[in-house]
Amino acid sequence: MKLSRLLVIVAVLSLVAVACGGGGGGTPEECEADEFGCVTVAAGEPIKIGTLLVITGENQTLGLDSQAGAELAVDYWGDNAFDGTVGQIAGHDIELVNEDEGCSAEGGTAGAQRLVTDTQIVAVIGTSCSSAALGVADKIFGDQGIPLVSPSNTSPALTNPGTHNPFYLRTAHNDTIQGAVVAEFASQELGAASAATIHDGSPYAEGLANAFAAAFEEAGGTITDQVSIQTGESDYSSILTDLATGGPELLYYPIFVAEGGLITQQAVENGSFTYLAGSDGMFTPDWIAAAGAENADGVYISGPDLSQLAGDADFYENEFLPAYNETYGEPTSVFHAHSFDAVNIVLTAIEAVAIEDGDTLHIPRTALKDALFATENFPGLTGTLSCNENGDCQQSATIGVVTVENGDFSDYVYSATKGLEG
Amino acid sequence: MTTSARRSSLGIFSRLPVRRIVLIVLGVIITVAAIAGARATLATGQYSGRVWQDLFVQGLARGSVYALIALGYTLVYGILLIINFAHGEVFMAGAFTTLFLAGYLSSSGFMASQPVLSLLIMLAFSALVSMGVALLLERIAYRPLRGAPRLVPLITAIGASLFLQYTFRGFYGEQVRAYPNIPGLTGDWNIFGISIDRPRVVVIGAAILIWSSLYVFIERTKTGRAMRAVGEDREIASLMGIDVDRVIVITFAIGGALAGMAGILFILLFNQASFDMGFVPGLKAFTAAVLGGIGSITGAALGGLVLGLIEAVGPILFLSGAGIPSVGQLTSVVSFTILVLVLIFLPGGFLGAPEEKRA
Amino acid sequence: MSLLELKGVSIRFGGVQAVKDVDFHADLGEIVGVIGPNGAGKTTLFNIVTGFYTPDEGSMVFDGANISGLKPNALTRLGMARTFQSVRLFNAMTVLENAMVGQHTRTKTGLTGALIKGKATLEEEAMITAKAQEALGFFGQRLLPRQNQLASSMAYADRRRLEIARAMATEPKLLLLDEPAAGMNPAEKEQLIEQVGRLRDEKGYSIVLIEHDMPVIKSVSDRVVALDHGIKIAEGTYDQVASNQQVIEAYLGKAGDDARGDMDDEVST
Amino acid sequence: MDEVVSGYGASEVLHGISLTVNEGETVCLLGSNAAGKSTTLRTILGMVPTRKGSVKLRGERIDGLATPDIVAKGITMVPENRRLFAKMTVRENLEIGAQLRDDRPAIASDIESVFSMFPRLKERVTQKAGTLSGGEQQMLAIGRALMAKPSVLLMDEPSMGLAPILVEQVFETIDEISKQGITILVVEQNANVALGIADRGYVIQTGRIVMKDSAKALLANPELSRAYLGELEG
Amino acid sequence: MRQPQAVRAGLIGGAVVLYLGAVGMLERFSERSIIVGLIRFNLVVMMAAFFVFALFAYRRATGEANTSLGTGITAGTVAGVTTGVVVIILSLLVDAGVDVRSMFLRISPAFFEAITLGTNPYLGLVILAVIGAVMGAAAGGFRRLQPTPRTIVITVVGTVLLLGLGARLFIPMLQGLGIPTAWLYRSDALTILGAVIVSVLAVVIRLYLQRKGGFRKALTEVPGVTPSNVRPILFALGAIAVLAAPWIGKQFVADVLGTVGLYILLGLGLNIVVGYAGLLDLGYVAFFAVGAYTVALLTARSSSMVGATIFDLAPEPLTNFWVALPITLVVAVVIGILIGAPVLRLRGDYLAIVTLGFGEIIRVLILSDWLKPIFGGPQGITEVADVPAFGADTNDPRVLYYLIIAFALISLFIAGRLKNSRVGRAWAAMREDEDIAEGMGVSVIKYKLLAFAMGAAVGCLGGAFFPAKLGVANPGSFTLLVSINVLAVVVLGGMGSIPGVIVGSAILVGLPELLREFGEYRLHIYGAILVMIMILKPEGLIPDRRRALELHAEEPHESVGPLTAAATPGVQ
Repeated sequence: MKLSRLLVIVAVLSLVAVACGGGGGGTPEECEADEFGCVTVAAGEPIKIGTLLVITGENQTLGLDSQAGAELAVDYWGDNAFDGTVGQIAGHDIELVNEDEGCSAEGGTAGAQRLVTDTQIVAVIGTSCSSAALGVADKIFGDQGIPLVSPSNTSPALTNPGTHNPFYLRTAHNDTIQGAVVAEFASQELGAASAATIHDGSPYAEGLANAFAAAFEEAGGTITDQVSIQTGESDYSSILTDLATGGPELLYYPIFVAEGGLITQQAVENGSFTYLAGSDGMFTPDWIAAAGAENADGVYISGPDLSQLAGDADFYENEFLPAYNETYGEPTSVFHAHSFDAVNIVLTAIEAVAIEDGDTLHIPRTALKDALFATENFPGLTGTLSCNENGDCQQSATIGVVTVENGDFSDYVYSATKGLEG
Repeated sequence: MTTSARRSSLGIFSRLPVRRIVLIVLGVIITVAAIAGARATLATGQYSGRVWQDLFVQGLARGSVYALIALGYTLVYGILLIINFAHGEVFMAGAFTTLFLAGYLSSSGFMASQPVLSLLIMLAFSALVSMGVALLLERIAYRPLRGAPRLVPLITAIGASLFLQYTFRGFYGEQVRAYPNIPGLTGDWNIFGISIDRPRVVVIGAAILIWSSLYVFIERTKTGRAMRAVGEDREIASLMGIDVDRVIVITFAIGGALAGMAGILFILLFNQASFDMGFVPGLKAFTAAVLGGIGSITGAALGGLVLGLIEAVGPILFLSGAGIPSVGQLTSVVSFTILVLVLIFLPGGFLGAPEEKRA
Repeated sequence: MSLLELKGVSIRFGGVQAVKDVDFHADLGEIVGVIGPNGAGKTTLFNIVTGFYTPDEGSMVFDGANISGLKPNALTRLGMARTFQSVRLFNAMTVLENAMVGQHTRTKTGLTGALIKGKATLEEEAMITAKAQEALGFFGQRLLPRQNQLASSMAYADRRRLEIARAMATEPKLLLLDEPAAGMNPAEKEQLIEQVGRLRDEKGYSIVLIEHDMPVIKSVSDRVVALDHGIKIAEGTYDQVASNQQVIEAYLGKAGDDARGDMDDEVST
Repeated sequence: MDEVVSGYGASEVLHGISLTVNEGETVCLLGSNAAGKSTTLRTILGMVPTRKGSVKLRGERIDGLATPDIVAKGITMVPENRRLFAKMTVRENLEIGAQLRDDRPAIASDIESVFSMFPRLKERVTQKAGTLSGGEQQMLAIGRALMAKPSVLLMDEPSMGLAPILVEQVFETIDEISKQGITILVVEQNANVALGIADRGYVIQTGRIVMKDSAKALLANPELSRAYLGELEG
Repeated sequence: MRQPQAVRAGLIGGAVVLYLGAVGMLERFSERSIIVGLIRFNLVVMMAAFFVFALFAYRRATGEANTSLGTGITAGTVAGVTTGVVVIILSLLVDAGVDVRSMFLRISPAFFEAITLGTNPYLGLVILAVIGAVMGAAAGGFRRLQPTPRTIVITVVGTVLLLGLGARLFIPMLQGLGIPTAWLYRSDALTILGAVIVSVLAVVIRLYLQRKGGFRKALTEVPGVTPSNVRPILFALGAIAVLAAPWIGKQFVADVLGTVGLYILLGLGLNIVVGYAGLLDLGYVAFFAVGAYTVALLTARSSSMVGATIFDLAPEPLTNFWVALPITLVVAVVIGILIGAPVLRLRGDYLAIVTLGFGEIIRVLILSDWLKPIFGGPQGITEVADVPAFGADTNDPRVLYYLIIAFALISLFIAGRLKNSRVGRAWAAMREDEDIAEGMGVSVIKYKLLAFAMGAAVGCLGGAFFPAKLGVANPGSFTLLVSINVLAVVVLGGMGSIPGVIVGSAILVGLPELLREFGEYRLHIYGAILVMIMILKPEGLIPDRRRALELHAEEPHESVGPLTAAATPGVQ
């Protein structure tokens, strides 16, 4: 029985392999002390950072842009040059592991669970959509002691003391700021006295609509109606007809591309609204295409004002953007800078807490989180970052408003910087 | 077991139509609630006649599109007794593909100089593309399954639906794309003193025209007669010398062409195309076809219009008075509730015969 | 004593008077033959009796109980069972399972029983199987050896037999057979005649059968009822009925009496 | 038709049937329920596939052809239970009978001749076929078949569900049609009437021909009475 | 050309390859290496297409062409040349400045690169033609191979593809077992050496088993295993594999298997409604949602729960999972009956659309602003408490996995018991012929409601674990696609078949999860597979014994019964 003998040999060999594979070296005290232990990066192995962004589906432009920002940050790290060489910490390459979050709670769960499978993941950059983070990805990573740093979540709920996960941070602004700026623009610049809002129920849209409504009423305006819509329908004309009965001057609908396009077009057709406004979910040429250029003309869109970056504008214009354009073409969203910053604060924190043990690197998880929350006056691309205990690292933000002219976004017609408190 | 024991085990329920009574009570409760809601809504005085009129026209317009798509379901169902679940994708295929033709017509300036002709060209092109997809579907997905249990073509149709959706996503991308505006189709027209949004007028008009042509075709031509004959009794139809396969192919072709034209009308209303644009209208049209009585051509038109009107008017009329927020979200709750009510009392929809037992 | 008693039963379908003012009765232990040309209303009468149709008029008493308005399942429970002109079996079930369904009203295992499968359930299941097999066994070696085959795979005559066996498994008092001899060859008919007799003699069923085959009717019936156009035109012994002029005309179509609505249609075919 | 074996699915219904119908003849095929009469007709028309044997029309094999092609060769059928297109009008039912023809004026005149044969139909020309009475439906079914201008007409139980007087009428009509030179094969249970108009007859039992003879001889044959009609006659 | 069938098959094959390119699959697949530096997935797919259509040409070919190598070579070459020529035309168009991409988005440089294997279109044509010819010849040769070499070829190709594609699954599994992987895998692809070693191993094992007459027989050679106890031993091995899977494959595997388990629960429930009782339910997701939301409402800590909003209680879970579960069952059964009751009289497609409607109604309601205070709107109910199990609260997917497996087993047991009981027979009778079933004494109304209720109960179990698994219940998880998925699981496995549900779930839910990296093509391929399986095997993969017999026995006599006659047109 030649064959069976071969089988036996194979079996023995694999047993030996199992026995040998189990061995390992000692661990430093810090790791023993850390509630979640350490990530141990063996010699020659990379330091793995996860990304959990929306990279497929109709909102993929948002996530791909952030992913590009993260990749550029890894490139820039260490050698301070966009040269295609991956940055290193203590001789270990930095590697990004990309997952998709599908812009939904479900997608966020699935993606997060795939990432936590890899125990080498040190920290995660994500998510793009607040719905993928809130109560889902933040919890899954938090339970494993993995910090989640979002470059584009803006929902206030994520950093509310009641709902904040201890391992969650973000370099994107909190939408209480954006809502306040849009309200200020509407009441002071446009002189609108009444407004209605539409949101699609996502934490992002709802948070923004509510923040706007609160600030608008505070500024003396009237909110005639606040409704939410079902995504996936085509005909919102009866909802708009209904809203129009309240007679609002401004219609604010901070939603995403597809529905944003339809509402724009049908609101123009309806003709009852003097001003239309949306926010960064629609701040992409895709939305103009979806709405039709004629309809989009004159609509106001808010978003982080990249021309007023509190950080190094010169670096952004002359180094970052050209590097971005070269590899990824025109930016499709406005969060690449936030993503660049997110990676940088993570890498800085890793550098700070990592314990070198010969060629092996130990990264204690809780210490890493604490280092991230201790980020103070970090000179980022989007401004000076200081993280508070709720995970908001943008203490103030500059939000700009653009309009659409001849099917293209105009320069900023309004811009304001506001702090998180008040 | 004694006779008396057997008899005693037969309660009063054996004879009383309890189920019917429950249903009638249910129907009455829902109807009363709807009326109360409508009264409350009207009592607020928030909605002027003008608003209702707008909603009505909006409903008619979307109902017209549903009706045309529903015709495709009904034609195929009438003949093969299968639900062509992929019909929404047939609709999408035409509308999405015509986008590129429209772009060309627009950029070449032809659309500006010949808007009506452009629209007709687009309708014809979209009809052709959809027809092609429908025929492929019939050939590849349905023909091998003739005579299989009914669930099998249903699953195939669902598979085909996904496959088509993602094929077009692969071809044209996942982004929503906007159609160029057709000159002359913005603004309102004044009809009988009522100003109506121009695209809606065109959509309603075109739908009526298309539906009537189909009706005449089915009722008056030899091929139409053959289609009806195959629908009633396939075997006897072949005995009359009718090539059943050919008639089925023609049916799919017509259904596809109608869906393609509906696609362009849909575009006139909503101006944008995407790979998943067919799913929701397809579902709605299917509902409309059942509501009107699946298998009936007039029923499809009626069902489409009624569904469109319910969707436009229903939520506001029945619900907003009850203080429910964002009634627009509840559109499908209202329409499906009405569908269930209709089917409880008219199991065959408005115009359909009750479904035959075991087809 | 009469087991089944119908008085003045009528039913219309649309514009068609399918059964009109029919009185009908079947006594305990009796075999009644129902004859009539195609479309005379025989099957409609069966459908009325077994609760598939609700008559527009008339009273129906079975085994001392008023049965008008009862559904078929209730009637089965009371002790009525039938077969169908065009054999209607549960084609995707085995022969044995078909017969086991017949036991449905005589057993009571519910959800809990089915799930827990306690002693009572097991006993009942064994009893169902035994009774079903007993019913199959009535036809000698025709059905029992094939009990695990699908019903649809059986030969035509066996499918007819299985239908009877399934009806027997309901433990009826009254068995209604709709053209049991259709499609059988002479030898099979002989067997059938003998079996119908045994059904009464051994099982004690009362039997009503619709049949076109006159020899069969002649050999088995105690009493014959002839229908034509939904109306009972004759009743009596086979010889009496067979010599009735109206019956002969109905069958052979010799013109004579006819004035009766030539527009009439017939629903059951 | 020669030694034809056919059936549905697993079950074989005809076990080798041979029968001949000569040009211009009226032949009747008798048999009890489920004997295979209808299957015979359906096999001729290709609705049931022929498994063995052959079906020939004027010496040309037609088994294996699709039904519409066989119909195009001049055979048509008046199906059992009429099976009209119930949701179509009387006129449409007649028109559809002429589906394979393109000569509009001739079709129109044929419709007229059907009406002259069945005046009742003319009164109801716009009525839906489903609303007709049984007799009218049978007339329409025959008329529909005639519209195809068949050379061979198959009739499946034309007397079914009809009152005696109507049965007489129907058979008179059949006789009339036969006199127009159309070859007729009629399947019947009602042997007396059928044999009354037929030239020859076959008796089929469980998928086999058990008797064949001229109509007169069959009528006189006591065997037939006993086997088929029972002793009702006596 | 003398072989029109071969040319035709080749043209179709070329069209298929171009299609795969035009929808972007080849480009996407080219990112995936099967063997490092040697074979990428796009090449595998193209070769497979050429091979399959060459085989197809043989199937269609008659006479001599059926055996000659020429047929395959012709078909393969035609396919390759077709692809190449079209690619050249496209590249010329692009060079001429025609904006192909404004319509066909994926006709990008990456498309050309993927389809020409990184060369230029002209060289690509040659390469494609050669590959086509080789694959065509291979197809012809393959047909002539003796069984043993054929087995070897299939084994090698299968092993390499499985291990190569499943790298992301197998690497953690191997590591979990403590087996070093560096020799086998490098950056998620097989090394050449690794591929050779595993191929040889696989062939050796396969041939060994074959010589022994199959796995079972081979097993009996092991000391202590006898033919009589081989079954229980196999069963035990299977059980160990199922239990050990999450420990070997880590969280990801547990997650995937847990999802498969959920779909087994849902499938078993729907199987009762559709497979046993014959009621076509397209809104089965309703029960999934009911289960999920009831558990979430009762065990969530978040502020959107009923207790906090309506009764003004502190944001604490009302109860724990194990108390919530029976309540959920009751709620689901009640809703099952409520949904079932109005539609009892509807049949077939009407039932389908109405149940679909109910599914949508429930989804929209939980999504709505109106009921947001209760159900939390689009974000749903978050912070659902963990399941207390084994003495601790846990959201460890492995524990949940075991719980789901346990409940799936219970449901398997229930489904099996029901099927072969008086109740199951009554359902089967009703499914076959409602009138006759009623005639046999089956109360159709009672048994229809019972089917809905049982289906709801089993389905809601799946739903109950869902929020426990995700930590959140939100409406995005309860779309029509879930209903369709479950129905596809049931039909694909074989209606009424219990093992079919397991296999269906594994194929339709498990496989796509494992191949998530091609996520954007998941539903695309899924759709194609549904169509293909339904056409090739309409009775399902593991058909219920009865159904299989029925489908193969063909329909018996088609007859219009006396009862249906009343509804048949032409009579009235």
